[in-house]
Amino acid sequence: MTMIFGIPVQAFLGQLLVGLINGSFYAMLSLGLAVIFGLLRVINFAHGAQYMFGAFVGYLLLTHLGIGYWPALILVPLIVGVFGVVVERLALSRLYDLDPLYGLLFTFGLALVLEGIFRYYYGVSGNPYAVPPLLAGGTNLGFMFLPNYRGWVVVASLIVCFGTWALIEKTRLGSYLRAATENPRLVQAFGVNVPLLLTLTYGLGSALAGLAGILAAPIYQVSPLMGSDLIIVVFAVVVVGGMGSILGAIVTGYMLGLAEGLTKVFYPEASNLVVFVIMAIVLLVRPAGLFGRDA
Amino acid sequence: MTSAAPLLAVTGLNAWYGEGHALHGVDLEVFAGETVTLLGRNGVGKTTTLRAIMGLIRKRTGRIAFDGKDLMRLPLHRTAHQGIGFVPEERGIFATLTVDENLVLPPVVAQGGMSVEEIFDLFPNLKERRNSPGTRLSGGEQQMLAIARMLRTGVKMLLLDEPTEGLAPVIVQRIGALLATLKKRGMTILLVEQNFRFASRVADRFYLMEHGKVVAGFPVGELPDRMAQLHEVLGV
Amino acid sequence: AEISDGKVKIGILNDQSGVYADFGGKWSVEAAKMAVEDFGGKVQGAPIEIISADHQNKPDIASNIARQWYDTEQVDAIMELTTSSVALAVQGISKEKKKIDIVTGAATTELTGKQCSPYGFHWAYDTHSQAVGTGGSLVQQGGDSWFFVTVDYAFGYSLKDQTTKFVESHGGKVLGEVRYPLGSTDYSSFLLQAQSSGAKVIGLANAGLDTSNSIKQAAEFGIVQGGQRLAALLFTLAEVHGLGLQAAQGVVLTEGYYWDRDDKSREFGQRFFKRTNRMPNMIQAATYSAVTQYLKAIDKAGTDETEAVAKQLHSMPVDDAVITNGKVQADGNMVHDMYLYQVKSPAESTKDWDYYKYLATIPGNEAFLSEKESGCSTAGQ
Amino acid sequence: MTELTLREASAKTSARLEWMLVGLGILALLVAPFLIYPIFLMKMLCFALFACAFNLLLGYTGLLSFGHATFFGGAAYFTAHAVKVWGWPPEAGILLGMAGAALLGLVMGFFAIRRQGIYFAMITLALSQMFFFFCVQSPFTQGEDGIQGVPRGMLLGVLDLNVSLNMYYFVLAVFLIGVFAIWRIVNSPFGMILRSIRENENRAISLGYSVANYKLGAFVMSAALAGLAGSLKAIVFQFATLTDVTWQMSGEVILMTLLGGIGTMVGPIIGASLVIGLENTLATSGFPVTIATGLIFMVCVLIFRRGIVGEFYARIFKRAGKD
Amino acid sequence: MAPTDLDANEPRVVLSARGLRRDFAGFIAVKNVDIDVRHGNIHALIGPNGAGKTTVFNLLTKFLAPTSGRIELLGHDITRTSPARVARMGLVRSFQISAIFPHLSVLDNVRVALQRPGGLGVQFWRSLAALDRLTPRAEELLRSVGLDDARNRLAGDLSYGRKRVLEIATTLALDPKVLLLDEPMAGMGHEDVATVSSLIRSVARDRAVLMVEHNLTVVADLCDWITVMQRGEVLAAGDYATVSRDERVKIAYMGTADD
Ligand SMILES: Nc1ncnc2c1ncn2[C@@H]1O[C@H](COP(=O)(O)OP(=O)(O)OP(=O)(O)O)[C@@H](O)[C@H]1O
Ligand SMILES: Nc1ncnc2c1ncn2[C@@H]1O[C@H](COP(=O)(O)OP(=O)(O)OP(=O)(O)O)[C@@H](O)[C@H]1O
Ligand SMILES: [Mg+2]
Ligand SMILES: [Mg+2]
Repeated sequence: MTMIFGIPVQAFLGQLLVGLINGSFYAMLSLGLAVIFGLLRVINFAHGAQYMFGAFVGYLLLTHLGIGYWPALILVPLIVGVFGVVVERLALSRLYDLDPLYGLLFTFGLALVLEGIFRYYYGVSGNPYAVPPLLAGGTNLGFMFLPNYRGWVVVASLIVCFGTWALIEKTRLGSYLRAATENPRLVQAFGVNVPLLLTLTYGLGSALAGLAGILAAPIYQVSPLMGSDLIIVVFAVVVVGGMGSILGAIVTGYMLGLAEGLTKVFYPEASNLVVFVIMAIVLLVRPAGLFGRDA
Repeated sequence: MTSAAPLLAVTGLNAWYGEGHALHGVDLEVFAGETVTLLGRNGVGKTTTLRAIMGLIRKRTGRIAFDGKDLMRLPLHRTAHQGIGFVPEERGIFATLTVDENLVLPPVVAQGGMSVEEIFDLFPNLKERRNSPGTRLSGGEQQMLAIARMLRTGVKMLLLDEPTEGLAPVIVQRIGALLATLKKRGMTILLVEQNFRFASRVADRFYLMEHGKVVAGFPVGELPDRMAQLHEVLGV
Repeated sequence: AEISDGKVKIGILNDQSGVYADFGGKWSVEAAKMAVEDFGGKVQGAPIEIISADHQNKPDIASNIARQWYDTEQVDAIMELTTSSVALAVQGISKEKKKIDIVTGAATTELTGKQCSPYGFHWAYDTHSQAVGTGGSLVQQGGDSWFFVTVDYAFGYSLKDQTTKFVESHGGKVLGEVRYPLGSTDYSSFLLQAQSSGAKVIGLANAGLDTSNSIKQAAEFGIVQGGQRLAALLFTLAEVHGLGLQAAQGVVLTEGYYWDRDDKSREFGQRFFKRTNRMPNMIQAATYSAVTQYLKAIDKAGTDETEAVAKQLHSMPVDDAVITNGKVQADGNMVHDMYLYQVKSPAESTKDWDYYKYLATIPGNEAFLSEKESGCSTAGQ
Repeated sequence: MTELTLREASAKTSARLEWMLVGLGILALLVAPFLIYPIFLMKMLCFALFACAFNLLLGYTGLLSFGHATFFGGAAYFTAHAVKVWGWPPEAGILLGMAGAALLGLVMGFFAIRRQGIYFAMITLALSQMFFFFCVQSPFTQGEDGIQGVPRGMLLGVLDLNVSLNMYYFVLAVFLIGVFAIWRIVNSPFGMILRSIRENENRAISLGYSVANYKLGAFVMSAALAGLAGSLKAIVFQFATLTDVTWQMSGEVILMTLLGGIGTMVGPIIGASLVIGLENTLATSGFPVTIATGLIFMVCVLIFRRGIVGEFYARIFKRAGKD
Repeated sequence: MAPTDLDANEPRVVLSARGLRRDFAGFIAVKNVDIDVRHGNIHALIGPNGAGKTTVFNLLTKFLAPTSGRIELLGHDITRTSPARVARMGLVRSFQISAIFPHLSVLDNVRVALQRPGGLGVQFWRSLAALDRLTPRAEELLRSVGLDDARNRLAGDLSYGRKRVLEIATTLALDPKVLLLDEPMAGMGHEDVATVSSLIRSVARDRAVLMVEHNLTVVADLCDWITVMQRGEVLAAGDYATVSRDERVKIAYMGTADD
């Protein structure tokens, strides 16, 4: 059998694929964070909680209303997005003129409340969310058994990431967004309702988190804890990527997913540290991040 | 030309940058179809006047009426919809947007704007570069783009801040010709200009600013009589 | 000798809002109240009172509360004590204050080992009993080659090491291990490594959400269908319920109590269900048993004075709806029979909460460390 | 009446007020153990010192660290290990804990001060998470059991800390020394430069100050003092566990400071007492603590940004202005 | 205003740059700039907005790293030196937007600048009283700029013009060899302009001053040498008379509507 670094090439490929799947979640989450940060200058600490919220909304839709996975895929981002819009209107919009740290602290509080509420009502051991029948089972790829659902997650996340990227890079709404990132006052002087744009952006970022949540539900337990540890890793991803570009956030997400996947094979004990170690190295070599512009 | 009420009337306009008091009671009027130039040395408050009219400076007092409507209370993004377009001093071309995207960025606020095709007819070299990032253009092209993108929106009035600044003489001529064309189409223009020679060719009237105030106003015909004063104030 | 302050006050101190809230949580408090009611509400003519607090998994909050309970609120005993850091801290205080504590919610063998207390008792299970139950018995059932997925800290190691000992002593062998960091969310990589090892049994040396997620993802990758068995070394009914049978089917685990085990346990389980709308897991049930036994001991001693009650607790056998063949060793460990179960498939399950298929019984003296092995210094006295 | 004299008047008022409060506070703390449960008081003092140390960084240097649990919990481990395993006397253990925390602060600060604002916060968070994982996996911390049964020992070989009141007055003394040290640092020539850096970093650079070194210095001092608080706590409670190195703990100290008043001397002390008191109360109330904590955060940020002490001063200023 | 005869006894060059260049993401803000600042001179840097004047300041003071080029201060190569170190070597700047410490008193603003020598900046164990010995010098500086009446006020409460004066006073506290002033007169009233002008003139006697200024009257009146920039490059250099006669300068900056 062919070997790479002492392990069979097939296992190696399998692990790469698994890393890519994790990278999909990192990419989707860091993308949402980057979109929000880019325009609002708010580090959305509640991003992890909104991801968890998305998974729970999916679960509740299923158990209480009998709404299954496919409609939930549309409904969940909508609901979480509307939630984001409300949060932005009621609270975040009051904080823009202040030090960005207040945005961070507010969303931190929000994250605690969201997590606390779900913990209180649904406990912590998690709730089941079955893989939709259409995607049940798996495919033998020769080098590994790939659960169909995971294949779908990779595809879906690629679609979402590049869809968002295209939305922002290729459409009129996107050109408002990008222009407003550069010079919000001027764009507003042109007659664009920038405050509304900010609201929608936060909504969009939240919706992305919610979507990641419902995509994650059939893989991970739907649990109030699912977001809080993940978010710190995603922060590190964002620091590594830098806040320069949407594409940067996406690419870094996938890259670090792969790096983590490889660590899980060669030195699994450190797989939770690898992202942080990469972060430290990047900070030393390129303080603005891989894709970031000088602040 | 000066019979009806002015399209833009500014009275007693004060403005501050933080604690720096930049405008000390500016009064001026611009009538429909006119081209009016604000003259003055660096730092007297010409740019500030335009920015205050647009609402880009929050800390302001006084009255600004446009087309009979009070602009003081409008939120920033509603001002443009009254029919005013702003071409800032630093041009405000967006680096992350292509020429095309820059061009269509400002929303259309009224009927009667030019189509993209018409604009490209007017600025053939922009058409050539329509897919390059906005800030890759030369300074002159950027200036044209900054003016061009306001033409699409159907505004009645343009506020132009030093459109010839840093531009080679040939381009300055082209811009002069453009302003003449716009004027023929009935556009009202409030121009801020350091380049006195250029201003004297395009303007119908002048206001002279000093220390955050308008100190004189006169039509182009009086120019020869005013040269002494201008010499003193502008050093020209 | 009589009842101090005219009443018996038992404090249930556990995690009610944090990561272990499902383990015991509010339900343990409910179980304790049931025990008091079943006992008649009075012991030796004195009223019995249950109070509870949420220690939020913080040992300092727990110690603070424990001290305050003992010093100013006349609490006579503290029970449940989820998570080992809290249990050890409170056991230390109880020892210092000469008060009784009965741990049902923590797994560490330290409680009845080096850090044992003459007044401290460990009721439901510990890492050793889990290891013996699942490790030893599964080998006898034919699962003789193992691969471990171990969470990378002391708890994981001790589960894995103790299990290894029993696997090997029963003639099985361990083919390998992958250690992963606590709080990982994706286990597919580790499971793939386990899968390709070809071991018959994959031992999950972890707990809580980690275990749930590994089982769920193992199902996704078709590991159980592929013929390997999953042995969850610390997993309870509440979590099986949370996971659902679809994902959990086939998992092998050890519990000290299962509601559908016999008539007595069924009767208790159903009464508990009526009050809480859920079946008790082994921790909640053990809290019921611990409270009951404590009250019995007071009754027998005729006083709630610590030494006397502890003496009774050490000498009385435990046999109730929850525990079978229980007896308390000198180190405070209550040894009793443990049971090996396999999670049913959805098809095998015929009613609500019908989750387990019985595989084997592990007698108490095998399941738990003897007092000589425990390393407890007071045990020898 | 000019604005100047008003301000002077209110500055004097607030200085006098502060001294009066300090006097009263010390007095209250001296008699407190006879009225309030001592272990609770000691815990409060430890956290108050922790919050003050944190405030040294946030309030007076303008740096929001999301990783201060590392120093608090890390020092607790070092002290507990030294005292329990190596048999060191408590005072030596505490000094070791402080030194260890300072060293951790040096490493974390080295990376973090390369970025500003929210990046700084995110980097400290990530690095402290690394330290958390280290503590989980490293054998010397004893995993989730924690280092238990740390002996309190004899202070300087003479004072038996197992006596509750002895322990209390020792904690009080250390607390007062710690807070005095912070007060001294803030009101020192060095503190002056820190303030000027916070007010206008570029200007400070142009005056020739190596801003990065000053920030790092402040970071290390804050870390060492946070460590002092953590070490003390390890001796008081006789254990060191993972709880104190989690990121939730870092969040908690932010909450204490924010609630009490960022950049005030007394604020963090009051904030810490409130949060600790609240946690205790909620423990038996059945209301989930995280929700309460989160709500306080949100309310503070939205309408109560100056914190309790900050708002209090603002009131006083206003009143002084009216007279 | 008679142009001084510079060729006769040319004072020594204290700050010089050769081939200075700075790119911003593909955009060249400053290119091929040579500049020499001489002891005892007041040197003006003028040019249209966006010409790169502030960028040149940032490069000279090392707030920005040059993409290429070489900078020398008092004979030392400082191309790779940190900004704080450059300041300690005697090159001190002011900022375009007034740079003071708004919540410190006027006196403290000056004392912060005086604190660094003697290690008074790092002493975290001493009380603020340690700074008292700086007070006389600080007061002297404040007196020299006419701010002594405001010593106890918060700097943020000063009027715009007086803030700039304060900023110059703190700058002088460092006793710099070279002083870089970015638009020192911006936002000042007539009276303040006169005060600051004479202040600058008096401090320039034994040091070099490089200033960006839009007010041509001030420039004509005050400056010994003028460098005109346009679009990142030096367009012309010379004394006011020479420069103001230069056609290119007229076109680019002063305007050409002559007579
Ligand atoms: N963003 C700002 N912050 C503070 N002060 C400013 C700002 N912009 C301009 N000023 C000041 O306000 C005054 C008026 O400036 P303004 O830009 O309006 O002058 P101008 O007449 O347009 O000059 P120029 O010919 O140089 O463009 C000047 O003193 C200037 O220094
Ligand atoms: N950090 C930066 N990133 C990108 N471009 C920059 C940056 N700083 C300056 N520039 C650009 O460099 C050019 C020169 O700017 P600079 O501020 O030096 O001009 P200036 O001559 O000082 O103008 P003003 O008189 O308006 O102050 C401008 O086009 C500006 O947009
Ligand atoms: Mg201007
Ligand atoms: Mg400038």
